Amino acid sequence: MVQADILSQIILYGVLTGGVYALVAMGLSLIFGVMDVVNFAHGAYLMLAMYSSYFAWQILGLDPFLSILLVAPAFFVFGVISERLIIHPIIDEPDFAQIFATVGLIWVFENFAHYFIGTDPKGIEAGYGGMSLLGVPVQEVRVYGFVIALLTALGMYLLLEKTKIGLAIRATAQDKEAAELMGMSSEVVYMVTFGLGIALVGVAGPVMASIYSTTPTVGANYVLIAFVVVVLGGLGDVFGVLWAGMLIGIVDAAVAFFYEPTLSAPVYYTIFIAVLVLRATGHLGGSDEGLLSRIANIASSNESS
Amino acid sequence: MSQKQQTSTDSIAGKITKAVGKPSGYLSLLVFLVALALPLFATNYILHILILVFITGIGAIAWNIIGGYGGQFALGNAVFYGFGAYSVALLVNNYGQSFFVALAVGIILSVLLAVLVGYPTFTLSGHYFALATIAVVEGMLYLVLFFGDFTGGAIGQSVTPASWLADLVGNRVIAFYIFFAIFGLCILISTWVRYSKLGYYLLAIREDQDAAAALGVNTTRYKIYGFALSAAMTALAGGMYAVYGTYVSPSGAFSLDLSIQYALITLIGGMGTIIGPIVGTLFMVPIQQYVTTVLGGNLGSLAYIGYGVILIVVIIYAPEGLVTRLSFVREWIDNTLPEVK
Amino acid sequence: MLKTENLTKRFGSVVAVDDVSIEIPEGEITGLIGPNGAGKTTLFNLITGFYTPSNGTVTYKGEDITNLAPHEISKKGVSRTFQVPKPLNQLSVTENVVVGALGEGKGRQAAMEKANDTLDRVNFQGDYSMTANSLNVGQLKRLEIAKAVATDPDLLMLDEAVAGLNPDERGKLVNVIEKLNDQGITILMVEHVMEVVMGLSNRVIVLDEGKVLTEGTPKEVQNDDEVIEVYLGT
Amino acid sequence: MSNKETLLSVDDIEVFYGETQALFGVSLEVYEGELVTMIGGNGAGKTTTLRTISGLLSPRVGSITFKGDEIAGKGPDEIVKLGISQAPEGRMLFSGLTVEENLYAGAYHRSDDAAVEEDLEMVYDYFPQLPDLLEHNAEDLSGGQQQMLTIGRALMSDPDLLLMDEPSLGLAPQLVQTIGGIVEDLRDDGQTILLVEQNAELALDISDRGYVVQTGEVVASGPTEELRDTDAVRSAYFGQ
Repeated sequence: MVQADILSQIILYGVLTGGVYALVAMGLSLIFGVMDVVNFAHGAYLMLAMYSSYFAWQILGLDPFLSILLVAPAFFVFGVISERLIIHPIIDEPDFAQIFATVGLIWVFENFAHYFIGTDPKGIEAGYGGMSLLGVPVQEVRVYGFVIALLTALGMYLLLEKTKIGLAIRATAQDKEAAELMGMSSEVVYMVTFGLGIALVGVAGPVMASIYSTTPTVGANYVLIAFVVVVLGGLGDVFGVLWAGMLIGIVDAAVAFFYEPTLSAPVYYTIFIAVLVLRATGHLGGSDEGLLSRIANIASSNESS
Repeated sequence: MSQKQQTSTDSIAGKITKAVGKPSGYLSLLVFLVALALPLFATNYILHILILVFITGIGAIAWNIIGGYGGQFALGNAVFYGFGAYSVALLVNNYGQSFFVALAVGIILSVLLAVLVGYPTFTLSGHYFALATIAVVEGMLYLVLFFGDFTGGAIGQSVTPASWLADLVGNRVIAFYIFFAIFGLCILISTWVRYSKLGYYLLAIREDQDAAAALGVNTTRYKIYGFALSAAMTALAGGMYAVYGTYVSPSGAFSLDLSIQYALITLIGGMGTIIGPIVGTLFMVPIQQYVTTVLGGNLGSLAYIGYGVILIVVIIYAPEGLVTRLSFVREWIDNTLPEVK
Repeated sequence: MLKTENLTKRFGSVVAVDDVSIEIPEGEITGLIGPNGAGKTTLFNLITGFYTPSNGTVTYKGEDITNLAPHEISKKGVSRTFQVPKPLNQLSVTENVVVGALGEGKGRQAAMEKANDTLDRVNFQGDYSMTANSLNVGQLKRLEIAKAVATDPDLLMLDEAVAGLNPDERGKLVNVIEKLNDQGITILMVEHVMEVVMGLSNRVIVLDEGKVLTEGTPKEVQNDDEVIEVYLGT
Repeated sequence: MSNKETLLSVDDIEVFYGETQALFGVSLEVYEGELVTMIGGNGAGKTTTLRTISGLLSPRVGSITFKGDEIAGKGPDEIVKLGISQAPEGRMLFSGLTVEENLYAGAYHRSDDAAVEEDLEMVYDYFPQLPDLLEHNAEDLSGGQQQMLTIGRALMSDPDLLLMDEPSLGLAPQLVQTIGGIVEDLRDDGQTILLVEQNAELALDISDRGYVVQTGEVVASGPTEELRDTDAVRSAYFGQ
């Protein structure tokens, strides 16, 4: 029998880690949902954002959480430029063009880091310690990271729901032609969407860098988790992604506790493929809908009937 | 009308004579003969590079069947390479099985895995198949690490094949001919597939699944056939490499980079063409070998930045690959040099 | 030959095909017309297995084919064309048709011959060894029909076969359709160009808002008050 | 009629989908304040013409001038800013967005917030059902309500020229009459409209002038009372 305090510890760790996973997945979900582009290079952007925060700390002595104010806007611009140069020319091309182009970006970014920075892990020591949360000892950075994830989710929600550009983004995601008939330039919307998606990586990077150490290939470890989270949470669904992130975080923590950390990756890849199987056999709704919201729908319709 | 029919119903032998008669045909034959004679004057190092070309080429040809003919973006084909390599390593080393049994097991396991992955994902859009194949290769990498007692863990393990086999592949000249023959066999299989029912069906599926289904093509089944064949050939490459390289490691075998390489090589050469993966391999592998072994370390990563840029530029400006772009070379040769009867 | 009974397809709250029961008699050309949004394409997709009906059955030669997959229905002898032709661009005209001809487990050689014969049957104008990406619209439309005919259908379903053609090419394609019908292929065609439907069809079925409004000979349909009403309004 | 200013002039346009030609030289004019209709059977090219005017398609040959300026080749987002908005066929609503959001989407390119609010009230006047539905998603509306939202959304851009594609499509007879009445009201309030309809009777009843199209060409045109008597209308639909 698992003791209650161990269980609460696993859940707390899982939720905190999962919030950060969700932060990584949010941009991916936004880009996939609005543009129907799978950004395989998402992890590579994350890696660059982690290094950016590391160097901001090392050179400027900037606290990693403060460096978000610098890194996120810079990555917005970085995203806009990437969209113009690479995504825009192939937006109407078949799937494989997007897959290859973003895979090409991975090689460029990873080897750029490899050549100019090297492979030794870089960690930020910003002087954060431990604290006690609900009686469980945790690292401060994880708690702050989680808070930032929540704030970012809220900010994204408000941006999408309450602003004009948010309306244009959501309208374009629903029907690109109709949005153009309303005067919403899909070129601009795609530029902003990709910029925002990469800006979200610019938020996630410093948070990740404050918790984990950075290497040129660190992104690959998290991009697949992010895909699992997106498939579970839904495309362009900010809170769905948040919930899914926490769920994966708990699974991650539980597997690591009861078995071994190396096994958690195979476990969520299995979840990922299981979700795909469910979808293939028609047990999941529309392709934009996440598994969680689907379950919620089924649950609520069962209640009402 | 009768003339039209004649050209398309010519016997295969007639076609071959005709193809060889053309300048590009007899020049290719010449290249083939030179290749056969290579061990007479090439150094062991050049033979080694060529053997690597053959091994990688088999993987690229295999990828072209599902990715090029079928248009299904497998990005985890290294998992089959890994199955082939590890089956040979583990069964030969730990269980004293013969190489051929071990290789067969690797191939069978790969086919089973291909069916298992393909069946649920082939009904979804292309993105999901690509993602699922990545998940499989990454997940398998972790499993190999997790079961380290059995697999040798991160360090991998060396392979000690039976002495007769070790002697054969230890001799570079003999190894060259063996791998050349298998490479040739794979080219023949790929050519045969292209003009078989499977090939036509895969091409039809790539172009438009609904239209293919309306013509009586069971699209899921033929995609699985294509994927399974691709898996089997890739496992063959992995198993062969295990005895040639006498060493297998998880990062070398279950590698996302290797999976992407297969696709990149085929893209550079021309996706969906018979010759694309062959030309792509001949072009890319020697360059890569030069870059990683001669330039090494840091300069190597500089070269990979170059690859990434090439990949992006090719995708944006020449998505049909280099072979199609270079077809004017063949036309020029055919037009300038005389034909032979 | 083909019969639908109470066939219904709902998309959410929209009923695209509503309780449609029709019969396609063997050997005839049946026209399927109706204003935009009447459910013609949905009905095509239901019959050929691309959609699963919400209700009702499709019977072909006395056999229930309601829940079969598209490729299975094709194998039974029901073949269709698509409104927008999507050829295999890098392949020759013959090779495009081969995909349809390979179905019966014949060898490649036999399939190639059959593909060429089929191209003759539809009076394909031009060199069969041309790659498909160099074809004009008229050739593409015939290639599309040839692909479907190469599967040896007993029932051929044409989706706007003459759309986008000029009157001259249209006339030639009408001859091809008549010829195929003379050779024993039953035809069901969705067509917007009225002179073509009215000229070719033995019988015309009119759909409106997912329901069968009326059916009859072209003459009867053209003079039917209800048909005039749905087309011209009241 | 012709002493009014020409607002839109479509001159001999040819339009292709890939290699397939859809329009074989369509010309038409719309004067300020007019309600002009384009009628014809399925596949005649009516929707293609409207999509080309809105910039979703580009003509390969021919020109389109709006208020004297060439607009052929401009993007749809630019054209709506110049003053042409469209209530498209099949409604093309943002189905997962609320009614209110759909309406504001129509006013997306405007920055005159006060006028936008006034126009919103105007739309509510034309369609009194909409204010009660503001929080509903567009996909949950009935067909008639969706059509009203489509027209309302197009009006929210404050267009000089309103393009309407088959507003009667899929609606019950009384609703068709209601929509027809609203189209007339709009014209009477000074809105210039180019109306595409398959329901020729309705269109000819309410419009000032009409064009009859058949397989990508204009086969007859003139004041509606003259068109009503011609055989061209009947033959355009039935090919006699």
